[in-house]
Amino acid sequence: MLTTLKQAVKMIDDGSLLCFSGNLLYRIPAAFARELVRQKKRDLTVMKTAGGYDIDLLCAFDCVKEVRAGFVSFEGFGLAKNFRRAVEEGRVKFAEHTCYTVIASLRAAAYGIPFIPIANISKSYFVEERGFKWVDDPYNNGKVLTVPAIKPDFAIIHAQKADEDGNALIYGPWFEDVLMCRAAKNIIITAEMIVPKEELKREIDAVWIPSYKVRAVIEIPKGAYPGCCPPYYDVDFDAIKEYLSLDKNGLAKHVEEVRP
Amino acid sequence: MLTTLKQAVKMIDDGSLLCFSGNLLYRIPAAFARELVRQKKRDLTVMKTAGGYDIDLLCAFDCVKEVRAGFVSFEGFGLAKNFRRAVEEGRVKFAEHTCYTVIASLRAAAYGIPFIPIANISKSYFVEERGFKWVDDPYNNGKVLTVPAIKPDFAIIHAQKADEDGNALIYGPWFEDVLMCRAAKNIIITAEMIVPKEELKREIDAVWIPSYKVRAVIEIPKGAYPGCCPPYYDVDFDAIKEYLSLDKNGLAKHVEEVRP
Amino acid sequence: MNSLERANYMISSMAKALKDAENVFMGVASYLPFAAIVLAKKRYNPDLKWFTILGYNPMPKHLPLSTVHPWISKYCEAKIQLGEIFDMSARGEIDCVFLAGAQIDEKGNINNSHLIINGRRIQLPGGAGGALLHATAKRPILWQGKHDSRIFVKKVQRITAAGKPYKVVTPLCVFKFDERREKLVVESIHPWVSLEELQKNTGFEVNDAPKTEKPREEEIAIIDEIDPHGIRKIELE
Amino acid sequence: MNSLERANYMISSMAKALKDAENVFMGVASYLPFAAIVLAKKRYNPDLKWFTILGYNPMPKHLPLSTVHPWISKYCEAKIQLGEIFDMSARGEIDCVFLAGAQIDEKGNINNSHLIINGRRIQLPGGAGGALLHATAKRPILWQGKHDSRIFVKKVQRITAAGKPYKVVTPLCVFKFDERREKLVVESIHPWVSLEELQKNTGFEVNDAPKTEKPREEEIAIIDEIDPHGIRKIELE
Repeated sequence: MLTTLKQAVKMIDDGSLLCFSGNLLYRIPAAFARELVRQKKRDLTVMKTAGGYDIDLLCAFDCVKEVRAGFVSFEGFGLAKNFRRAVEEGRVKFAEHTCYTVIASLRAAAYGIPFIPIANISKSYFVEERGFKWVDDPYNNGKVLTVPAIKPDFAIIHAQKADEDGNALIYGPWFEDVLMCRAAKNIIITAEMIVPKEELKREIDAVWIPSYKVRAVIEIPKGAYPGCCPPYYDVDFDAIKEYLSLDKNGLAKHVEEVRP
Repeated sequence: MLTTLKQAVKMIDDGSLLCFSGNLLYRIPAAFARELVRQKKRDLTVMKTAGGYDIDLLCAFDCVKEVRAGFVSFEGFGLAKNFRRAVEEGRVKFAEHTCYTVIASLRAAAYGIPFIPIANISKSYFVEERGFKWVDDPYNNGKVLTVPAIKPDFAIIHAQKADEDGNALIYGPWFEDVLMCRAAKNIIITAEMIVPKEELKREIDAVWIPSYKVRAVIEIPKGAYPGCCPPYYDVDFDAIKEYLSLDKNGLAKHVEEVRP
Repeated sequence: MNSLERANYMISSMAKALKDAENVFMGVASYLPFAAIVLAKKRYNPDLKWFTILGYNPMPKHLPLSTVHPWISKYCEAKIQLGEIFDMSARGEIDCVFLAGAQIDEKGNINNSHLIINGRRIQLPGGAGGALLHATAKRPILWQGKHDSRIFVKKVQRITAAGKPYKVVTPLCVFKFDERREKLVVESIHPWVSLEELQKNTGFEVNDAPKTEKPREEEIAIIDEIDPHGIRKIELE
Repeated sequence: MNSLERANYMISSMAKALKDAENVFMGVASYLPFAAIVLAKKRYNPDLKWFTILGYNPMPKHLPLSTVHPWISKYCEAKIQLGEIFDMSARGEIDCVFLAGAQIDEKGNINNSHLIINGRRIQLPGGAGGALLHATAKRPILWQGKHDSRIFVKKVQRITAAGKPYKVVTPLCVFKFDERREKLVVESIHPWVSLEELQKNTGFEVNDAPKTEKPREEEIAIIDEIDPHGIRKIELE
């Protein structure tokens, strides 16, 4: 199961539906996203509650045909300009969700059920655009809004630690990572460090990703750079600012030079 | 929030719907159950995937009017004879579920939705008895079975550690404990040890019960006895065997003498 | 044939049924499945992934007195919640699951709920997760440590769990499910059992079948290693 | 009045809105709410429970450059997933939530999705969790670091999130929601702003109102302590 980043990214077919770990600039699979760009993947759909560098980069290189998300931004550092431009120019479809409906769709997929009721968000414009439907509540005679299950082809998770089979440990917030692993057909783990099984077991209470659907495990120190992966490193704020200033040539250089 | 077992049990009104932590003889709120008996609570409904000593004891003393569960037993040690007798004599209604539908009902309550679709278990006799209903899948035109939300009044959790506000840590398997805390209106924590906040924070990755709905926190070393609470103590197999041999007088002595 | 030897036949038969399984789940009160999974991992299917209600892929040293014994979770490779295992099955990700039946009928239905005898209700412990797992796992394996005509019946009084069992393993025989006739048929009869005896103890018609293969010495050695004190006998006595 | 001083007025107003809240949630890119919650806990509501996407009840030393900065999770008292916070709101357990709006209209609707200007789509970052939170939290508090008539409009072009805001805090005023008329009304006007100026910068009709109370010295001391480098200015510049 232990493999190289190059080999792992080769598993991703054009047109796949991917979910990425983390949130904004937090524990994102950044190295994996750069390799997706280098391998010129096309027509990907990326689903995430709140994307940043990962989604923006893929939009800059036309790897993505659709983004399903609640939020794509660099927070205080500025807008996700490559995402923005790609959407405005019609090269990428932004299928807007609220973070909540991304989660609800993943839950339905994780539970093996075709849809799940949600709290009433019916006045939001995207409810109609996404085609979310009402059903009769069979117990209380009211109407309830629902979202359909969305099953990712791959969950791409950057974790702090994993063993060689792909059992993986996350310190700190999970965001939707454990949920997307349950929902996905396949999992790829990039980890700050691969540790012996016995060592991982000593921290069992943080090991919530079992290896059974993990198709590849890759040790990538600083795999979330320029994002953070606590407790090992913080966001590289200067690198983010620099990234946001890059033009097309600069971006091409960025994905080649920032390794892995 | 820190209080005594006696005061905490006083919060429970007759007729309440309770969920208990753990599974069979594992991390059960046994001391809490004994105090429910001592305070002669009546008409409780208890919901759990798999109950053992906790449910059996409450059935022995007519504290319970209804048990919603998938399984009630002492596993290899024998049948839950007091539960069994109470059901057979009609003193307790056993509203049989499968463990899965207990979980699904708690999920719906946790998500604030009135019902949730489930996988097809339609041939099981209790589907009709429980009144589980079908709905039309609005996305794929099939029929889907559902269960309604069930919202416990109290989740009673025996945890390894808690701070004085009731933030609580569980080592090892959660069973449905975190889910029932999300679903419940109120939470009571009994913990093997109350530790300073700073100490609990150092183990943040195992602290999944925030204090905000916790109405009482009680330090009860051996609070799961005669069940287990790893890593501190194993099941007391001899005490379980003895419990299962007790007649009415023996049981009365048991709840008085086993403290807390 | 003493109960330990009969248990070994059952365990060996159950282990062989796991030969090409990817993911297996075992619930509470499952001593024979526990031993069978360990045996399968050591002898037939080293890549078998083992799901328990205490966690993923335990490597326990011994068969515990309880299959929710704390030491199982200590030896696990990852955490997973019980509800998430049901979800796996609902998603079609569980190959084999071991389910016990207080009553098992010709159609493969299980009753773990209650019996009505002379109008009186006899309460059983309940079917635990069986209803979902039997209906959704790819190859449910049923087992029962006792085999008589009150347990193996033409039709269960209550259906706690319905599904198509891949195998049904008992101290007398191994059944498989005949898809065409939609009923259990005998796949093998244990060597100490005659067809007549099997029929006498079974509430539906049984067919003759080859003798069950004897567990090899090395299988028995593995079983004895995981269960040196013979806890597995509990289920047959 | 420089941007730091204007930020302090906003923070103080937001903190006062939390006086009787039990549970408050704050999302990403929320510098002013972050400072307001710290201020409220220190001065108005010590029992306030603070939910963030990184965990429960942080006690951070400083306002971070990102409201998903790792150090927030380090100071939390318990873990909780983002989805579970939405569930809390759906269950009616969230009192106050802070929501930003790129466009906010008279009815309290928010647009964070996109603008159509001369037929051209201007993509915004999206509404994050706002749709659910605005619709289900008991008292959503909206804020916006800029106040002009392109932001405060009669009717948003797209409704990203709808709900009844408890307050809307801006660098010019504080709105509250008038339940009877189902629209925003001005509750207080910041002292450096005239009614005329407020009207000029607002795309719907505004009313006169008392001056916003000046933040006390001790409030400013608390705000300066949590944000010594003035990160809070970002939102107003």
